[in-house]
Amino acid sequence: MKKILELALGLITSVGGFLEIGSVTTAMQAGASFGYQLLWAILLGTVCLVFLVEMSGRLSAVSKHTIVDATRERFGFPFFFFVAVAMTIVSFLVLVAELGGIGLSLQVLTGIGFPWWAVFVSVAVWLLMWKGSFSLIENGASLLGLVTLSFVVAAVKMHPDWGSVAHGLLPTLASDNKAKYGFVAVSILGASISPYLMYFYSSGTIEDKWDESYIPMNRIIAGVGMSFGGILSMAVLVAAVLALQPRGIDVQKFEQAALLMTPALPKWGFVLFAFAMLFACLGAALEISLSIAYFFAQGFGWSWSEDLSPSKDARFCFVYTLIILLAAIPLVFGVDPIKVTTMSMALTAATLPLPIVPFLFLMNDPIYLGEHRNGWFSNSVVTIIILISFVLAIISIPLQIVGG
Amino acid sequence: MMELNAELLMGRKVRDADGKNVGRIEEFDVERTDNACLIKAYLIGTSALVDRLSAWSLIRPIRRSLLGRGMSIYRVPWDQMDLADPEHPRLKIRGSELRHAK
Amino acid sequence: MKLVRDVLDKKLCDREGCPMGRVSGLVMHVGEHSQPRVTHIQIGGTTLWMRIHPALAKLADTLSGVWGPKRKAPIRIPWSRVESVGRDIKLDVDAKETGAIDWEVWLAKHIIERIPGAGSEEEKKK
Amino acid sequence: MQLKALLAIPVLFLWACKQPTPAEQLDSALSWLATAGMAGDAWLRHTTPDRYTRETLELSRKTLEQIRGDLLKAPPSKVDAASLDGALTRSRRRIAQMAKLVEAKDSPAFATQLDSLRSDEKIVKQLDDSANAGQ
Repeated sequence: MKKILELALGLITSVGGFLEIGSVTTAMQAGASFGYQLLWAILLGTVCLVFLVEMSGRLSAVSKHTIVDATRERFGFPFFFFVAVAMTIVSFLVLVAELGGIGLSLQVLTGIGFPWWAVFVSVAVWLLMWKGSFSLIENGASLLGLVTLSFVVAAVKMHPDWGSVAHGLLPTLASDNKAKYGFVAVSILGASISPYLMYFYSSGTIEDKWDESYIPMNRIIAGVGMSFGGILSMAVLVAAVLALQPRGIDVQKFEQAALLMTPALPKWGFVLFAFAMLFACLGAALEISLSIAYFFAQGFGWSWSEDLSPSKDARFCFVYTLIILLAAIPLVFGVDPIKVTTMSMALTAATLPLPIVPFLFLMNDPIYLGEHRNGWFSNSVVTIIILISFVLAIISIPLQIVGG
Repeated sequence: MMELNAELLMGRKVRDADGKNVGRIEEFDVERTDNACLIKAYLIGTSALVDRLSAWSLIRPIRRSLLGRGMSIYRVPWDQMDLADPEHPRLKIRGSELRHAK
Repeated sequence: MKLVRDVLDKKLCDREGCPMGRVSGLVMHVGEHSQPRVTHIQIGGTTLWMRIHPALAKLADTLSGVWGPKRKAPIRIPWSRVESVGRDIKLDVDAKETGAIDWEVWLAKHIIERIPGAGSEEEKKK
Repeated sequence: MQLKALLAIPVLFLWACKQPTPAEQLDSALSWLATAGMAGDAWLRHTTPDRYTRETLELSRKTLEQIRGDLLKAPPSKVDAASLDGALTRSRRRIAQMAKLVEAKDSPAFATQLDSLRSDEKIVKQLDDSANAGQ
């Protein structure tokens, strides 16, 4: 009975916590510029994420080590440090984007510009982490995040052409504007396969004290939960195809994005969009700041847990306090969060091999996983994901220059 | 008596008595006694690295299908290694006298 | 047992189970004719940066003199204090006395506990 | 090696902030005209707050102004620069007018302006189409 409840909660968490500013803006840009054509990128990204998340959970449940613990132990300090530098830069940019997303949502709701909100937002996020417990952050934020389900309602209400939707799930090449098409595809993959999510999930497995008996549950949460999350992303894309593409609107600013649901849900569309973005970005901001703190604490062997009082894990709390305050600075100066998002998605894609390659080794380690090691199928999948990540890493920066 | 840092020794190139390159030190085979940790042997070569990463179950099938032969792994007992110059570890024996560990 | 795979970079816990960093370095004694042995575990700071580049170690050394708890020599724990080598390495020491959690204590005292709601020791006593 | 590659990233990003081509500018102008139209529609249906509508119209106006300036300096080939400039100037004024009408909560007048904005948008669209057809 307890497990069923945990399962339900886990599913809600992965659905409610799936969308963030990166996945929403990239999906909207894709829909507004290329119709249903780029649905396959979301599908591919989601499938990769499902496997990676399942493995993160399995590794931690069986070995009681998080990915970061295991990476440091197996690959040594120099490699860990290199990954840490890259992940910190990327995660910091994503955090700026998410805090900015909260600010922008408040801006369209109240009319007060997001730079004015920046300090308030970052203090509020910090306060939630300072006082809140892990389950409050994980479940509370995701429950609110369920507002994002309204994207599905909006998409369905506009009666998409299901044939074209199905056709879009198959990869095709763009007929014109190839550079931009490629860039948006890479950004979508960068937004879907987010390393911070794997670090967060793996740490959550330890925070929630999972063991081997949770392996089936982990599989369902990763598989079903993340798939539903992917459907949310697809719904955003579909809604953008129907609401923005015919009008010729290309999403460059949040003000344009805010109109997404007004044709489908005349009465509530605008407010729902603002709240959906507010909660989605809030959840993501919490997860990212925690992930960065987890990353350092685990990598250097400090004590860490969101459930401890701050004086018991001072270094852990210091890391997230510092990073949240720093992230507010560019926003106060009015740096456009949408631009930061686009840049951070490309950077995520460019650094993707760093967090993913160690996976192949860790998931085959008999000392950590014993009989729960990857089989040939999972190994083939990881190998394919690694290949994809290298392709993304190589093409993302040139594409940013040509098509971004 | 000389004090060394094992983690810095790791990855150093080793030459044999004739000055020929044998590979890098990747791992240390140790034995725990009651209150000491004795180094039995130095493991040298690519396979030692695989050993260190605990990646045999991943690498073995690939190696079998691609290479069809073993990669070098040398096990140098402690008394055959000369660490007088830690920057340039040397074997006291010839490369041809080395024993493969696996 | 393998030194790099099973010991280096493993998490260290004191006798109360308090995390005290990871194994940053391993000091070994090499004699002309005696069997070499690992004598100490080193923790943190300079030892760690040394593994990437000596210049970084020097930089870390300089910086630590400017800010934070002052400490000169790297922390060394004799191997005889190693209780067990498993998932983590358990040591028969008190984390606070070794100096391994100096930074933790320093940050808690100077920054974290000055922020309201940190749940400091004094609050607990009340 | 990898470290150098990492250092190259910020440099590349700076390089990435390149100037858009005139054709892209024209697309962008259309996108912002449509944004103003869509925001106007939503406001007429009482679904968006006044402040947001005003800010969005203002943002559209500013962006269009900037695009118009850029297009004057480097007009897209095979486009009647005079009529493009005319349409952009007119719509920019209309959007400014609309923002004022939001403040006055004058829906009927707003609707008239919105209709005229739509016809200006059509002109720009036709110019864009003819430019694309000519290529």
